[in-house]
Amino acid sequence: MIAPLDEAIAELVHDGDTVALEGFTHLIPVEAGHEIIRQGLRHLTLVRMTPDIVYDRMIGAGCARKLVFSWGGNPGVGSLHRFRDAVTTGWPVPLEVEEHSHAGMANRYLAGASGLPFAVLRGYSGTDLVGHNPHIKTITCPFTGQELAAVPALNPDVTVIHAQRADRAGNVQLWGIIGIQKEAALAADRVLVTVEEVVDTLEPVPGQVVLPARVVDRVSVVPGGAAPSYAHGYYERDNEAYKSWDAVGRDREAFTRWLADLTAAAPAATLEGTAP
Amino acid sequence: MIAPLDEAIAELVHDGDTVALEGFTHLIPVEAGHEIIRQGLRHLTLVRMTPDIVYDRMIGAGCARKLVFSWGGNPGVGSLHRFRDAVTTGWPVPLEVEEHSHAGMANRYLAGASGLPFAVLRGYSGTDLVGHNPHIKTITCPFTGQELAAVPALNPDVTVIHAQRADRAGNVQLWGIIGIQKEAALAADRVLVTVEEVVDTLEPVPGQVVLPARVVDRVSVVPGGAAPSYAHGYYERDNEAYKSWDAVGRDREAFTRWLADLTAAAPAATLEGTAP
Amino acid sequence: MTTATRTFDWTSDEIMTVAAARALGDGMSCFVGIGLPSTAANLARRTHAPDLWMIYESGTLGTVPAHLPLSIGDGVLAESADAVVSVPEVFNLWLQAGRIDVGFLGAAQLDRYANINTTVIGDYADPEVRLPGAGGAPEIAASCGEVVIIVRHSARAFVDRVDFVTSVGHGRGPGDRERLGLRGRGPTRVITDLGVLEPDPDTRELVLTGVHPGVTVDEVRAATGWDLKVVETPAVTPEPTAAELSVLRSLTGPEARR
Amino acid sequence: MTTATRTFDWTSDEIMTVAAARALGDGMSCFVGIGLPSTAANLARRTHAPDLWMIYESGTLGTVPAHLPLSIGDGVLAESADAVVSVPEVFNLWLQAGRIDVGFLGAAQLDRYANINTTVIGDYADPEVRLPGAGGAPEIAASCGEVVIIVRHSARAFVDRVDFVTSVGHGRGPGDRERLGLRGRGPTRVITDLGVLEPDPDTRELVLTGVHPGVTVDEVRAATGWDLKVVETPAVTPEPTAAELSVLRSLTGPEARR
Repeated sequence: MIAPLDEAIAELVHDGDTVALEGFTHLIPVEAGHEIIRQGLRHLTLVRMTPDIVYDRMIGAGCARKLVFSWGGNPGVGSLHRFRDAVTTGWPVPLEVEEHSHAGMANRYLAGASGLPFAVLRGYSGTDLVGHNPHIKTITCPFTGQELAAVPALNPDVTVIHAQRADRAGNVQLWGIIGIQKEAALAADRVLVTVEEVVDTLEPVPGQVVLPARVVDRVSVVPGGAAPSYAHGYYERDNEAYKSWDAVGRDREAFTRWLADLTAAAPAATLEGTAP
Repeated sequence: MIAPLDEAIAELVHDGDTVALEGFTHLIPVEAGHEIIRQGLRHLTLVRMTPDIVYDRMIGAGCARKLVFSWGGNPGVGSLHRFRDAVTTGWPVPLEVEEHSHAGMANRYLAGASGLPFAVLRGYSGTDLVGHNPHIKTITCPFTGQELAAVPALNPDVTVIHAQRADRAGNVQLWGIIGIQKEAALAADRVLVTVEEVVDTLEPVPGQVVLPARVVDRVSVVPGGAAPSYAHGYYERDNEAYKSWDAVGRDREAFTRWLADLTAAAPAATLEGTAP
Repeated sequence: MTTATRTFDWTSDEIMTVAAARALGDGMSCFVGIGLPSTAANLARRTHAPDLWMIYESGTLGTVPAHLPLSIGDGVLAESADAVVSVPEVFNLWLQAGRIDVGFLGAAQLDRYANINTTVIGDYADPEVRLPGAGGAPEIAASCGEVVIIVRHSARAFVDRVDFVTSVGHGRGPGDRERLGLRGRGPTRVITDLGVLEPDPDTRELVLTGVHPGVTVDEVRAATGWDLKVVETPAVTPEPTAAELSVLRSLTGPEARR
Repeated sequence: MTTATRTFDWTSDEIMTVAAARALGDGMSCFVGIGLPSTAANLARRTHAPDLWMIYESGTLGTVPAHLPLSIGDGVLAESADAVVSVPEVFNLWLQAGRIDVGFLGAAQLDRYANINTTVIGDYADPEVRLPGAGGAPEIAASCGEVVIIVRHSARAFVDRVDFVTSVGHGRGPGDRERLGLRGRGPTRVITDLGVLEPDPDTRELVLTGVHPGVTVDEVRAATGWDLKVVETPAVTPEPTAAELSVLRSLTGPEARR
């Protein structure tokens, strides 16, 4: 259950997988994304409601062939330049885009977690998202005749989330803004959770979500693994890191240097076993 | 916002209304049910996943013309004799029955709370519930062609629940087994919450559900209002009361005496203003 | 030569409960109905299956109750659970999603294809007996990996065809579950106070595969409302061990009542 | 005679934010987008609307942040909220259910019927500018009782027809929202750094109904990409009060940054 991050990624994530790294601004599994880059995974379909700098990095590193999302930006700063570059010029590889609204994505995960093939919502009506996304259809209420939107369930091969704590059995506890993590995890075939710490007993916390160990495949201890986003009760958002990413992401050369630095650095979890 | 129970019932519940008293074994709003009996309300459509002794009493008192439910029994004891009598002999008034499974009822409330006209579930397939309930239909997934069950949203005129606490503004807090209360309240046009106590500040409790005051119409302070069911952290289930109801409910005369005693007693909330 | 009638130091309800408990493997997830199934599941967890993961329809996941819950929503279930979730969540995200290995159900009436009736005896519009209704059972029977049914044996309960199909077992035979879109394998064992019935792999009809000690096949046939088929050599249920009986009685005996 | 140009002690962004804040009534529930809408809503709550009930798409209901949140999911939103719910719950049980009085949105491009584009400038398949996308806006625009839009005025932003309808305002005119099944009334006010636009009750086309002090109608026309209609006598926005400016600057000034 508890494994170093590099081993967990190698075991659970494979080329061509549909992978969701979730965390709605809070508890974003950034270090897991870096490890996916380091392991050179390719042809991934990346899924995330709010692709931000972690997906900008993964897209810039060439991990993704497709992005499924509802809002792609550097929150509070501006654009995701690697994402824009991939969409508009195909650098470093072309990126197919499937886009939804937040409500649509949330309901797709919820349907996936509920074992249903689709979800129904009041949404999308009149928008141009409908014409550009074959995964948005119409369904008629069998009781009232009303037309509503239907979206297919989303069932990632792997969902990766970051949480504050796990116990030794692999029960996971997170709190604060809880976002879409539970639904994204329960919708997936395989689940990896990076955590700030492993504790003997998960003392209950108001507002907590507990994911029982039987729906978790691997827990990796990665303190600070959500930075530069934040972990409620552990550390705050590093706004400077978001701002300074703008200059790096904007420039292919600066990004390429950043990427070389990242892949040169051994992952923290395996440092002790590595020769100098 | 905060009002005595008799006033709150008189304001919110009217003859002919569709009324849901919810609480899944835990936090059953029994005293509110008694007050509905005392006020002689009639022709109600009573909705509840698990009609137990509180609905047995309301049905025996002649409040209901219809019952919408998924499991009707005296939990751990046996049958609801007033319910059986109304269904099989029409005493004291005929009772129409619409029955679902728990999954169907839970999803009907959820759809009602979500502003959707219907819910989709994997359920009912092959059961005789389908043939006996026109509110169970089939719907086809527009993506996979799979057939699933559809049930209409449930939107009671009034939902009544019992909670541990409210603050003076009417924010409501409940915890322990949380059941279907949030969905039943959010599905309703009007919401009455009876509480064990009103406090200045709702200190967060692990596992809590908070209903913001803006979705609550009236809060009534009714300590012990869930007895003989229980209120987590306040009092335990009175199993003897459930057992002893069996003899009362089994016999029309014993029940009629019980009813006379109940209606003779003034509601606790108005006792002080009543002449001897 | 006549067989001497042996007296056992356990009751027929006790061996039924013990046999049902043994049907649960360690580490399984089990959706537990109240009453006999709850007793059996808690017995299993306290004997051979300490890692049995019990889920009740009140939303308590992975509960480890200190005493036998008196109702499906007893506070003791919430206090010890891995997580407590809402009723919609337990049905949609846990049961419907196919996460539960075994559903543990009772029945008022059961037929030769293990279809369950807990709704009415007689005609629906004008019933002889009005029963509690469906509860969580239809979807437990549909979505769990398999279903184990515990029910006391009698010709009134074991009928050729149930008056009302509340929860589908094997429908009217092979292929019916698949046709109906029911994803679990359905009832794999029916455990009674007389013995054990299992569906024939080809016909899906319930067949007597085992009897409890001291029970004859003829007794079981007499308590069954259809022409019960019997395997060539029915197994005899191993007697409850002293440990099983001791735990069972600590759960259900007067000292367990509060 | 020429009019002397007066110098104001506030910026055009500041009066835009103040005017937007004033659009929120006390006690209203408001679904708040990040950026300008969040600043305006927090300003309203600290001035004339202390009981404004703010809800952010991160699931924070009734939040009372001690400082301006830096992102939609800032921890300060969770710490002070009446309740924190999941993202599916905020969209399904709160927004979709029609519980929110006013949705407060920004826009990259806006057209004469107040349709919003936050997806692409240019062709979708080969865009000139790839924008962030929809986020929560399509359903906020559909389901809130009304929508207030805050956007800086420019001919690039205010176009005759948006390149991509991310969120529906008034479609192509009267009856379109009803036909599309959108339950809210749609955009009732567009507040810019130059003035205020409102839909004509008959045509649903945006009409200039107000200008900020010192702004001429011609300036607004020049910053609008269609032949902008103007009411007979546009109102002039009352200047920000000292109290409004003081609160606004405490929210956004350097001392508010952490």
